[in-house]
Amino acid sequence: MDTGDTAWVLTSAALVLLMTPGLALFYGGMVRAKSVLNMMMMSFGALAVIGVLWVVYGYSIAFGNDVGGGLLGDPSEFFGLQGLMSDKALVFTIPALAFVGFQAVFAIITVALISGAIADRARFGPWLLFAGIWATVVYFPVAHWVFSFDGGTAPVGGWIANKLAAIDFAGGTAVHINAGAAGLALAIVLGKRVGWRRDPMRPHNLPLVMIGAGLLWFGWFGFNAGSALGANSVAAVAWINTLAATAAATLGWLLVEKRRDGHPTSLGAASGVVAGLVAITPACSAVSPMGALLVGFGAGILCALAVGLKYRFGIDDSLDVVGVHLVGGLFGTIVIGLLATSSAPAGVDGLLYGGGFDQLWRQTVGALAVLLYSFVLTLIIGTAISKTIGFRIQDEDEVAGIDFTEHSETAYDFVARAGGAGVLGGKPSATVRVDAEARGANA
Amino acid sequence: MDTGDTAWVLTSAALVLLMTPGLALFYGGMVRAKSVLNMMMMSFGALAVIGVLWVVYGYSIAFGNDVGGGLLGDPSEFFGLQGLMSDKALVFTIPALAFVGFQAVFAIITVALISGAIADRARFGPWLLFAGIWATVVYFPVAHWVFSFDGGTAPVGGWIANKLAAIDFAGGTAVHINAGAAGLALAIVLGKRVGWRRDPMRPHNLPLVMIGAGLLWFGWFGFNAGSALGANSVAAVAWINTLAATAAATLGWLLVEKRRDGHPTSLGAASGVVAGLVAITPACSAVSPMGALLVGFGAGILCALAVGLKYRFGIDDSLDVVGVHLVGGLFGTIVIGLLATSSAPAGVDGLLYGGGFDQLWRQTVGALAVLLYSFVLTLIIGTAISKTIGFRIQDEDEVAGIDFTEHSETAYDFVARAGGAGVLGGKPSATVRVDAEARGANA
Amino acid sequence: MDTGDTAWVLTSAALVLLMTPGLALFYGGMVRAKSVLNMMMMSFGALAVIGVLWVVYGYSIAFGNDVGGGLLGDPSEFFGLQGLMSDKALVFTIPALAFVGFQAVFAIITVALISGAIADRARFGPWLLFAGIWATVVYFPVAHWVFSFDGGTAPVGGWIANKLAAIDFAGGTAVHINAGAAGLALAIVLGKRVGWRRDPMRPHNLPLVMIGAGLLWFGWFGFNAGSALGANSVAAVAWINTLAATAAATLGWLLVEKRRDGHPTSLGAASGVVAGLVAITPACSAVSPMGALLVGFGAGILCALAVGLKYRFGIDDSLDVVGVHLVGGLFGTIVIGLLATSSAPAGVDGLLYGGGFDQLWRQTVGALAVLLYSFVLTLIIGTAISKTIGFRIQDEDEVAGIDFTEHSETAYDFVARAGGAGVLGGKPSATVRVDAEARGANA
Amino acid sequence: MKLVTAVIKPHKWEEVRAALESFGVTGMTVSEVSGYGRQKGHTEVYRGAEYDIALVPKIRIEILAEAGDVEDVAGIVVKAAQTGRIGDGKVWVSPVDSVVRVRTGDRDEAAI
Amino acid sequence: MKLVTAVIKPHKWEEVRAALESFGVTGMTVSEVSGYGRQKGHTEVYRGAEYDIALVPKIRIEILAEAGDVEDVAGIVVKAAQTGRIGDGKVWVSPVDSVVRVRTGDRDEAAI
Amino acid sequence: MKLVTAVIKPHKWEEVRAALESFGVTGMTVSEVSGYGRQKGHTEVYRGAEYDIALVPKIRIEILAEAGDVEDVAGIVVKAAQTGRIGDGKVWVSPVDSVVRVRTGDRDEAAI
Ligand SMILES: Nc1ncnc2c1ncn2[C@@H]1O[C@H](COP(=O)(O)OP(=O)(O)O)[C@@H](O)[C@H]1O
Ligand SMILES: Nc1ncnc2c1ncn2[C@@H]1O[C@H](COP(=O)(O)OP(=O)(O)O)[C@@H](O)[C@H]1O
Ligand SMILES: Nc1ncnc2c1ncn2[C@@H]1O[C@H](COP(=O)(O)OP(=O)(O)O)[C@@H](O)[C@H]1O
Repeated sequence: MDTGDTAWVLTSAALVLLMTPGLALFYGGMVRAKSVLNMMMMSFGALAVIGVLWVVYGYSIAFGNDVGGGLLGDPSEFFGLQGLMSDKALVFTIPALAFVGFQAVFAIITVALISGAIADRARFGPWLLFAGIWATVVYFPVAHWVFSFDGGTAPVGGWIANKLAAIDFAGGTAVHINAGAAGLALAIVLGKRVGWRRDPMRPHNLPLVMIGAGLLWFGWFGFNAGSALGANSVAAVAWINTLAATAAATLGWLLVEKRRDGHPTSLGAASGVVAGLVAITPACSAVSPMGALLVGFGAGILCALAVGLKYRFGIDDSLDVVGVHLVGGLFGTIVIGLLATSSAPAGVDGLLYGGGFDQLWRQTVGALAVLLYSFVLTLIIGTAISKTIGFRIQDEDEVAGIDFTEHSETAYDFVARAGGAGVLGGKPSATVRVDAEARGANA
Repeated sequence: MDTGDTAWVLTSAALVLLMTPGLALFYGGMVRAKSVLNMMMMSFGALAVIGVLWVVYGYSIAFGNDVGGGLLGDPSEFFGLQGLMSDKALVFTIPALAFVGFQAVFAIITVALISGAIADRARFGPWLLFAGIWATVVYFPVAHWVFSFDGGTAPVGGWIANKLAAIDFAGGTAVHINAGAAGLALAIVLGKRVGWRRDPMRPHNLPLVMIGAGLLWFGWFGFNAGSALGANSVAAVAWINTLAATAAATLGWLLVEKRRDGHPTSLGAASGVVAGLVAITPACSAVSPMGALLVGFGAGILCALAVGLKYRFGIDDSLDVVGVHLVGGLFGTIVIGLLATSSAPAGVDGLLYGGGFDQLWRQTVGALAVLLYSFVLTLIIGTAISKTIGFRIQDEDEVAGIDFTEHSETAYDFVARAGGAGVLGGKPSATVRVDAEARGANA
Repeated sequence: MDTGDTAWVLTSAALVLLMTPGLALFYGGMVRAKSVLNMMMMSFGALAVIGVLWVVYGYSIAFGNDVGGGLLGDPSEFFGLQGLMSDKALVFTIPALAFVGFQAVFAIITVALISGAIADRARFGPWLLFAGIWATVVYFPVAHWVFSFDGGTAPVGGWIANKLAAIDFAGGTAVHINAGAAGLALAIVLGKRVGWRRDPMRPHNLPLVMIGAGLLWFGWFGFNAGSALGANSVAAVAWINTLAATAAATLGWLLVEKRRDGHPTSLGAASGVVAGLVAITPACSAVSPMGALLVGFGAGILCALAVGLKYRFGIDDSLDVVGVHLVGGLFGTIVIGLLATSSAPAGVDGLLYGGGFDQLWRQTVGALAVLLYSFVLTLIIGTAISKTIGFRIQDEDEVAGIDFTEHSETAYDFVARAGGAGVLGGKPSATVRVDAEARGANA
Repeated sequence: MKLVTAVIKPHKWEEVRAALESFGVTGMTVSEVSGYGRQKGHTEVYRGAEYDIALVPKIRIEILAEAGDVEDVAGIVVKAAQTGRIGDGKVWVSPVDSVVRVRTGDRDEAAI
Repeated sequence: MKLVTAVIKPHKWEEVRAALESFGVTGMTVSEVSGYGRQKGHTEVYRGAEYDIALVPKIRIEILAEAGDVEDVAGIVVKAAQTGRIGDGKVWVSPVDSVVRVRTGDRDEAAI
Repeated sequence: MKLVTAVIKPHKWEEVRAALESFGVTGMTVSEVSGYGRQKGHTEVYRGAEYDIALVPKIRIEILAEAGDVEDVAGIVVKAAQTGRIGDGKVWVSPVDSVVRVRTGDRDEAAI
């Protein structure tokens, strides 16, 4: 065991954990004030459900020994994380549970990402159910495909990592394409929000979006550089490429806005950061810093253009999970086939570095496999939930605001400021009536 | 010295430092808009006062060589942290000052936690005074009892750690029971807020609560896993148990809400996270990941039920320091006696693992000792301050809002948006009158 | 290579990265609601521009081999960070790119700091241009002077680090005096805001300021303790001194407020934290923890007094970049000449420790050199931009709000709460009109 | 001159505005208010404590109109704002002595 | 028909509402406003710069009532809102030509 | 008694207040409202989608005044609030039957 590597992975795991609350804020600021709490609850809920499942069987499905064709790990092998507390249980140079923790937060954030596609309209219970099923039948297997290397946590790992040998350093396919395709499917299943394209659904709190973007950015250095699973030069390359790509992507996005809309916006800057992060995620070990500038700049431009497509297709992918994560993830995964350089840690040359088409088709196959699998499975799960217990809230509840109807809360009450007792203000004149006895008794 | 261990402890110390601003936000969002600044100032003030005292004599009281019965360290030994800058001064495998820093932020957050019990009504000066006295006569000694192991920073340490051998990995007793009992005492001393149970005192900014919860969660991985004082498998176990417990606790809290109140809430999710964190704090080295799920789930349910008790007892523990920290801390500390497993790093078996009642009574004694000591001492200190310089603001100032009367500020001014010059809005029509000359002169 | 050192520097780099979003929030909360987005965009924009330039040639100018007199590194040596991906490329005990990343975020935050001086009135395009030019001709060279040690990244480094041997552990000169002097110059070039000293320009969101302060504080532990470039006792000393100084500085600032203005404020607490962080930045390896308390306390008092000076001089340094960063940076840099103790890692005795005037004049010369260079160059760059493409927005746009006129956004829309479709509220009655086709086509 | 004041449900604002515009009303002043009446508020729950929220959000519209138009204007608002469910609001007309347009100093009919 | 408008201190709202309800007033429209008058604002300080805050927060209540009830209604509000200290506010009555209930189209007395 | 109501541009508030104060008006009630009229709103863009913002922020001032002062008061507001550009707002006068000062119960002229 190497303490330096362990320190870095434990730190990275904490950084990635922070991304989920960060995402909650990023998403939460983008919706209307009447649905910010629900938006954040979808992320916190994902954390709760996937956190439990990962411990119970998720890790084992993803990283247990392969039980057939590189498609699935053995769910019983590490059931309940048994046997991993020993200081003998290592993954490479770090304690096994450090790796388990690091991978846990990947699973969580992937599920949380999907929620952006269905803002303002999903019942909370069915969302939790969806989260649990989706993680079980989509994320855990796909993580096995992509992240389980032969001889890592088990002798035989997943097909994309080992047989196809597509490069996905930190999850362009398993996380972003996966979540993006699922978001697309779920937006289709749930349908458009009441008043979409008619009512103004502009972000209610852009500083909140910026807080979220800042925390995502910060956490993503754990996501990417932590994926080296050690404190070494690979991690350093991933770190610097992450910075380069996000800087360039922000410029790219703002440039598109300036040309197309007349003004560069703060939402654009935040979105550009995320687009850059998404695209460099699979590629950060495979390109040079100058290559990372290109990857980022390209992703910034591409995603800025892509977010308009939903209007053309009439799909209310509310917070652009497709435009940012699916498009950015595809771009970042496939561009490795072009811009990979053997001087980078991954040691592979892409088309433009004389490596021919070999890596390019591997990347493309890997990307499309995950896209299709996730899209189809999500359609099925989502439809099943819709048709049985129902997935969407009532239209009138949507108009009234999902925060109140699903969670019996409202996000803000700024009025109590100077007056007496929070008397007024959108949500005013509350007469508190606390029946603790009664309630205590029946609880 | 081990650089990996040092890296992890330095990182953890920074993570725990962040918890205090995180707590400020968590608490700040829960009060009314007219007292959010004061709420945050109690945390920032604790940071300032305890930060100074810790350097001057706090560390020495907690970690100096015992001066009698395991109750107190020698205040002169490390007065002003003398002699600890040398690269020869180590605590286990890390520089002594890294350990000093890590423990400093524990002291700070513990004091800050108490402030939740006395929201909206404490004079700021007396609060700072209380913070200083309380840390000196309660926290520093109790930290000695619990965290000072024989042969660690000094030959002889505290009684709970060494003689009683209760397990408290990261501070269930020293931090949470301690702060919870103090909060209870202080809420009694200060009395209820004007209009309590009559006026609506609902959270004014739930997204702020969620930001705070997110940062607390993140920082708590340093709190728990950092308590291993090294980057090793113990830290990894603590890390994964922290994740498992919080996920399960969130589910537990939301379940209670769903059954009892009809809806799972975002405040409930945030509270569940914190309840889980509190309960797993002492236990994270002693239980298995499956055990951690139980600890968390139990804490989530228990604390969700406990927060209603204050209405029954008529004690205005405003932000549920008792319901969450005292109850959660007790549960987490005592449950070790049941769920500890010798396969976990602490190496002890609890009742349910065939270890008998031995550990259970040790845990119980440790927990009650800290509870009683903290409660009684806090009653005395609080009453003394109340009777002498006074602890509470005037009722009319409470109605007008403590932010303005204690800090001459108001938290928000959203109006200047589109108009001219911040003309209006709750706090409007300000004619700035800056007498810098005059003020400069007399300063 | 040492994995522990690498883990700590990678972590620290991420922490410092977070400081720029943190600063965006800290600054953003302090302006009026109609310019918060622009304020944040100046930080995000700095991140984008400097992130790209650093990769392309900035690092090389700062850390390439000296090309004359200790003034400038060779821009071609590490152009595009060539040759640094290899696991053989080390800086001391860490991968070269870890060092590159750590220094990158220093460059970024320094530029972002300047923006506080010109709140509410700078055109966004010219700001980005200024950022790029200023970094190129001011920051990159000054970083070379101060941070490039002979035999570190190159045989010959900068004049302040090597010839003058002034102590600046983490950037009191290169970052704070540099940014502070630039802020002063730019505030003069751009002139006062419309209505300055007449209209109330009070902070629109103090909780946002506190979030920012919290994140800055957290990140600053990476800034200071990370500057040890390893996980060792030097880092631990820097860590603890950073805590000590900020605690004392907060008390100092609040004391001044209490005496002068009658009340300690939350903005004062946040400002005190930052003042302490600024002052201890250069000194944290040179003073003892008790010395750090003095440095912090002095900085808190001094900066609290200094922020009033702008009214006396009639310079609209809007967010007190001078009062906090220039004054705090000067104090912290020069006080080393008094309070340095050879028992601290820097191993130098200041005047009060019997070291005579030697270090004092070195500190003073270093500080003044950076101050003058930055002030003059910034005046020139700023004036050039002003006279050519123009730097300031129209007065009427300033009154209408720069967020809308420069970015076509508004920060908040709290109204959609309970009603139908975000109908009203400062920014109301939006009829969304999404011409995606048209726009898609011409894009 | 008359002043027509309408208190309506927030989500009806867009329809009311559009209806008034087709009729030729080009100016009005709008504010957010809270209503108290037959339509009951609702209950929120925070950490197990229930809060009755008695007031419901409403939009208040003020329209200065010539006396002759007043019946029409009020009628249009009523029609556009109606959902038939409790809480639809009120429209009332009150007398105005005089009106001035600030920009020009034009008075009464010429001012609106 | 008459309109009673009251501008009161915010923390008196609950008492006023309760008093009106016992009298039988079941509807009203409420808004947040700022008052300027004898009651002076206050001073806030940010980084040593003082800001005079001239306006004080008030609650504005509008009650449509039958002409015969108006004196009673105004009296009830005055009584419930009174603290005896400067800044208690004003209550005024103004004429209303007609009232319509949006939901039903009921007019005047039937509308309130 | 009369009520003067003015809807003006927000950044004119300070001037209007000062002008009224010199005339001797010491009390008024102020609120934030949104205006709809000749002055057009603007367009915002979020992720490439345009939003037309139709309403513009305004300040609404209510001044209770003796009938004899009303013309002067209205005139003062008009003068102080005028910029000459579209959107300057309206000032209107309406009748008031009675006014009470809550603190004292003083009525009408004595109440303001
Ligand atoms: N007497 C009144 N005076 C002023 N406003 C009233 C009065 N009665 C009702 N309102 C307003 O009209 C709104 C709708 O009234 P409500 O009684 O709930 O339903 P409805 O008008 O459909 O019977 C209320 O929310 C309130 O704003
Ligand atoms: N002439 C007026 N016109 C309209 N509102 C007024 C007038 N004078 C006072 N007010 C309102 O009444 C409130 C209380 O008035 P103030 O003069 O402060 O105290 P008091 O009424 O007790 O003498 C003010 O804040 C303002 O909202
Ligand atoms: N008929 C009306 N009734 C009530 N308020 C009106 C009316 N017409 C205009 N207003 C108010 O006056 C403001 C200015 O009117 P507008 O038509 O934009 O400019 P102007 O008065 O300069 O011609 C509007 O924003 C609105 O608040």
